Amino acid sequence: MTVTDQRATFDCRQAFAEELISLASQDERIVAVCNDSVGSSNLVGFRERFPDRLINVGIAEQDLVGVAAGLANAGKIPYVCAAAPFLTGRALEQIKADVAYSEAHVVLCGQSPGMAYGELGPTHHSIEDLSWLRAVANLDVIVPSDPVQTRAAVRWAAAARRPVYLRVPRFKVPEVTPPDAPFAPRQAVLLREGNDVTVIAIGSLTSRALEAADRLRDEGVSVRVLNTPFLDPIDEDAVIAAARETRGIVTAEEATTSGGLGAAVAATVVTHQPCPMRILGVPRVFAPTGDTAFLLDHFRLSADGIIAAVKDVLGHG
Amino acid sequence: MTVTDQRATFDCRQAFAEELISLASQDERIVAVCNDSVGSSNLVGFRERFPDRLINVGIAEQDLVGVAAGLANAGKIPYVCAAAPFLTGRALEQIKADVAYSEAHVVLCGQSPGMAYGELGPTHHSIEDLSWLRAVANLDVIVPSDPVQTRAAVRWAAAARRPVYLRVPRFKVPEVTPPDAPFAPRQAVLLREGNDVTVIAIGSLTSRALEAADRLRDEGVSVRVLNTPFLDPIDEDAVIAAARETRGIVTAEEATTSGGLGAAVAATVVTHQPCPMRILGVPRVFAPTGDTAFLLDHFRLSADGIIAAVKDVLGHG
Amino acid sequence: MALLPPDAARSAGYRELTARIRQAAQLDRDTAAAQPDRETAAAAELARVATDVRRSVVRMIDRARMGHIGGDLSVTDILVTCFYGVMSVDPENPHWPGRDRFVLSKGHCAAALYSTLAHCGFFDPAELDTFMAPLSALNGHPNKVKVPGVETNTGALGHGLPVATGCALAAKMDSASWRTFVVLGDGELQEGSNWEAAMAAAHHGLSSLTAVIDRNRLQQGARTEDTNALDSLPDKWRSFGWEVREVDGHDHLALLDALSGSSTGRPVAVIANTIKGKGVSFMEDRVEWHHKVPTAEQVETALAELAG
Amino acid sequence: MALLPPDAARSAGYRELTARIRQAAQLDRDTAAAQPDRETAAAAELARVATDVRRSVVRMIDRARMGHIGGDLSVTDILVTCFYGVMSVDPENPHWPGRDRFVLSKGHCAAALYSTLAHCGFFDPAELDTFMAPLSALNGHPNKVKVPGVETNTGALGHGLPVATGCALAAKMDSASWRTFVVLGDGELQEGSNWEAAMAAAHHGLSSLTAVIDRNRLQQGARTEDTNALDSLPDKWRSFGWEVREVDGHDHLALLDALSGSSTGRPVAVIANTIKGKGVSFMEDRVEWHHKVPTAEQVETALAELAG
Ligand SMILES: Cc1ncc(C[n+]2csc(CCOP(=O)(O)OP(=O)(O)O)c2C)c(N)n1
Ligand SMILES: Cc1ncc(C[n+]2csc(CCOP(=O)(O)OP(=O)(O)O)c2C)c(N)n1
Ligand SMILES: [Mg+2]
Ligand SMILES: [Mg+2]
Repeated sequence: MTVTDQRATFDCRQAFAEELISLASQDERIVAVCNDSVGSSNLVGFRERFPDRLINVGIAEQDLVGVAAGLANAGKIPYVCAAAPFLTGRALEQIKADVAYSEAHVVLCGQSPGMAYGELGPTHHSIEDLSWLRAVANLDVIVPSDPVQTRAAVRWAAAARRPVYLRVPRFKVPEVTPPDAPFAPRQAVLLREGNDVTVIAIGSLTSRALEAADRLRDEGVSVRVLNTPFLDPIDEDAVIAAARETRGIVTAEEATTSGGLGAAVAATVVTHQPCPMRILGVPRVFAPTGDTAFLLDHFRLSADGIIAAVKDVLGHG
Repeated sequence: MTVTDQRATFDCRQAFAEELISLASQDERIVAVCNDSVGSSNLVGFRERFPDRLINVGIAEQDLVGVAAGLANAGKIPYVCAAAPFLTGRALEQIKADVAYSEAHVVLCGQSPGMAYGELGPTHHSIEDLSWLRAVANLDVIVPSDPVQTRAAVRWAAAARRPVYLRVPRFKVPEVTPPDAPFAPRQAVLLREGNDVTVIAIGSLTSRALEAADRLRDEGVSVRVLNTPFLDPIDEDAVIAAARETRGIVTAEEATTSGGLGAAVAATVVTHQPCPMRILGVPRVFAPTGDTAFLLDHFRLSADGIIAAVKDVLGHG
Repeated sequence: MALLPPDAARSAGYRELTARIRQAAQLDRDTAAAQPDRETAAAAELARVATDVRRSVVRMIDRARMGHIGGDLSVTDILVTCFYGVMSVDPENPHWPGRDRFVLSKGHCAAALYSTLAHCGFFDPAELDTFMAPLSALNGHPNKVKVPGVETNTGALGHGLPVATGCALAAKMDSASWRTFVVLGDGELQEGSNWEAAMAAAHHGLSSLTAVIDRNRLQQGARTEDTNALDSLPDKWRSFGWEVREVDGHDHLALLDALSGSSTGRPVAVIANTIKGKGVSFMEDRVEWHHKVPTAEQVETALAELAG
Repeated sequence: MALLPPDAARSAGYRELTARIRQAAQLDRDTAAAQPDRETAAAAELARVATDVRRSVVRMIDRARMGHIGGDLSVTDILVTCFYGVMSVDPENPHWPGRDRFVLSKGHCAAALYSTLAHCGFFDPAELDTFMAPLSALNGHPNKVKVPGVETNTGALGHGLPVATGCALAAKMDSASWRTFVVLGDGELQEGSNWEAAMAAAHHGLSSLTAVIDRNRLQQGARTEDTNALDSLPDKWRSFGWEVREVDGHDHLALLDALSGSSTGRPVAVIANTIKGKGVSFMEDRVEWHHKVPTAEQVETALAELAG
């Protein structure tokens, strides 16, 4: 049994919904916009409190994002709540043109991202979203790791006055964020000190990275664990310091590796401080059938996988 | 005046159309599918030769890609010809589900990619396409640099029996491909020998990389120039050899840097052979108004920009 | 993970049964009058298959503890009528080029599709036990790469009609006689991709294309008319250039008629009025059964109701 | 690269002229009868502005050697009637929250929009000379970040109606009286995103939303009816729950009437029958003038034709 199994874990949609309701009760500009996703985005409570501020456009993602941009034009602060694969895959050009390029203050909330919809298969997996959205200019990308970061992200986005994409985790995760952790663009969270190797992890992989670090400490390997709730803009200084001060970096994310965390860190490293890396994520294949936990293990996105990568980067593969 | 200015340059849509017509005359399964883009995809000649094999679905990109998948299901080999920003941005989920995940033999031809539609602005720029499509599993991504590679790509894709994305350059480029160059997945093209620094370039940047290398040779810097018409799957061996045998790598592409050539090379390098790099491409901003040549220079995607990056990576910045 | 192999014994049974149903259901072409007795016989056979499929759906969802039971039960009669009463397919040769194409655009109802395909002999029904289990070919949404009889991967709504339009276009280009069938959810029609394809299919005169709308008036979270109203649906399809037929989507004979070829040279939209959760009293027309999972007791009740 | 500043002198003239036009055009509410003389005066003023705008378009495209002249000339009367005859906007205060919203969904006709906005005083007409020049605020497609009077960035077709729907929804939520206008190309209606928004706008009863369709029957490469037929367009909009008005899109008085508020509580679709290239004889209704650039001689002829 792993360490994380023993701790309480959370579906972050609850923290998301609570924080949104709390914000909405203070700021009447806040509205929720969804695509027949009231239940799956956990918006039932929001609807009860603010029936007139929940807009359901039906199963129509292009309209969903366009409508949100229009609401923003008229002074609302829309939180678009839709399953991440459809929000990002189906409305990408609307995200680019109506939101990012138009500088609309729209908060795009990708619900159930990564492989949270495990058995529902690749059409329902949102593993490409980080690569897709990091390519869009003028859009911040936030990947919370637990309820604390989810709340902070919801709050931060309301005041951001700019386009934001926010992954809202559904796959249950334990609390990982220390009480005094920063939550801001370009600010990594240091979760473990260490000087042999640095593991940088986001989302569901953060707790797994911590478990890996704890187990490796018992083996005498000192692992620094960093977490970057802001994937974009990322904390380049923390990455460069890790490259300089430890012997290698392992990144871990529940996403394709082509353009997400691993790619962001690799680009920073080769530009400023080359060092060995291992990039963990979903390889370029469509996942087989299985639940989220099964798929994460299948792709070695586990403490074991991270431990193997750390040893590999140290050359004791 | 730069070296490239003195050579004949080509709009590759012509080579594309000629090759497609030649293939279609040999294989009646080949059809073209477009979205009110007969002229902009240079398909007038195709329509004259094969009026019944040119399908225009109107201005409807989701339908465009879905229809192509259906045609492939029934044994056709569809070449989808549409402006790259709309093909990739508007139909991304169709590309993922109907083509890549369904393993449909559809050739997605992104016309006028990069900033070819310069003055028409960011809605018409397709600089995100490489990041967007590299994130999709089971899809080859080809970025030809000149008419020779464009023809080879069109031919290769017909026999590929798998999903392919192919950028069809409109911005005029000179011939760069040597007569005996390979054209296959995982095969880089060596354009210049060199051992100080390696420049890896694709598309419109390839000729600019050659010009930079030639000018640097005069300054005593020996630059290896590689070109990878297959961005995915890329030639990892050539990248690793470059990282080992030269003192650094500069990548250059007419695309956002978050998940394209630079990201692919950086990931390979940090995993196998860390070395200093400079990643040239379009930064994460929406381009200002200007024609293609202006914008390329604006973003330092020029021989001058490459020369500066090479010197920078060598530490004589 | 490999492609499932066909079930030869079952597919022989399928050939025999479909032949019987079609013969029974056939109109007397000379008199253009129906033959009531034989029709009744066809309806009875189709009803038997539909009951088998519904029972299979309940068992699959019970075992997997996941699924979309309401839509499975509403679409079953449509699926069964298509495969047993109308279409030309060969379960032993699922890629036969001359086959009719069937696309389940509302891919979340994979359990009903898999049950139908297994019943026809596209693969061994024993495989249904693996629904959504690790490494199973039977994913929560249909994957053509793994499952014979599936023509394109669906699950994201709004993909089926464009792909079916492409199939029908190919048939027309080749002057082939095979037809294309696509089944859409009603809530799914809120996706604009459908209207793109509807317009293009009409423009190209794709009379071999039939779209069946599973008009159960419910979507995931509420009634369609309370979410984003679809009425008047026949007018929408007609204004997009389609021939429209409205039918009771649980009446096999009415479906058989409605699924006959186009009489106008235009593509045909069959608006099949259905009941979500059809056949299980406590699920019928109740939004929560979109994807609720029945308790052991509810499963027993459901199977009992579906027995007779 | 900075946001363009308003042109105070012009915007004063705009206020004066729009007041005159509206007064002249006003129906006698008591008798509900039109006042022919005053209407003619309004029409004459609008025609004058439209001519100015058309001439400006020709000059801009001549200078830039790029553009979409056919659609610019077909949409001009719609733009001018909206800005001068119908909408409440303040060129000196383009973000005034109570303004009417105007979205040019067919963003490729930016030259006509920029010319109209400059004419109103949203910015100095001298700026029009920079159309598509390096670092100009006046990109080939409208950028709201740079150009006052632009509400959302368009250029990719099929974006305007969803955004306009969002604007109108916000107005309704706030019980505000401002209206939202969106102008669509007819070929553009092949994009499914429009039908998603059309359905939702009707469902939400957005009576403050008016969509004007520039029905010039041509798209980029051919006639709409030869590419992907749109007829019967009124039926399509009606079946999606809209109030439909059909009008001559070059008749300013008819447009003024058609652009009045909804009489049914439903959103209003104004199908404006237009001629692509309107006003320049050799361009009218010819597909090649979608984005062909006139020669120096053709420019001269065009300006001469547009003088009278
Ligand atoms: C593009 C997309 N958006 C959202 C969903 C989530 N979803 C799955 S089923 C469903 C409701 C479908 O309703 P309907 O089409 O009426 O199907 P049925 O009633 O037959 O189940 C929704 C919204 C999806 N699968 N795809
Ligand atoms: C999504 C998208 N697809 C394709 C294009 C290319 N395009 C620009 S204008 C045009 C034709 C538009 O026709 P229509 O809407 O009738 O406009 P108009 O006739 O008024 O010029 C096309 C296909 C585009 N801008 N956006
Ligand atoms: Mg339904
Ligand atoms: Mg038109």
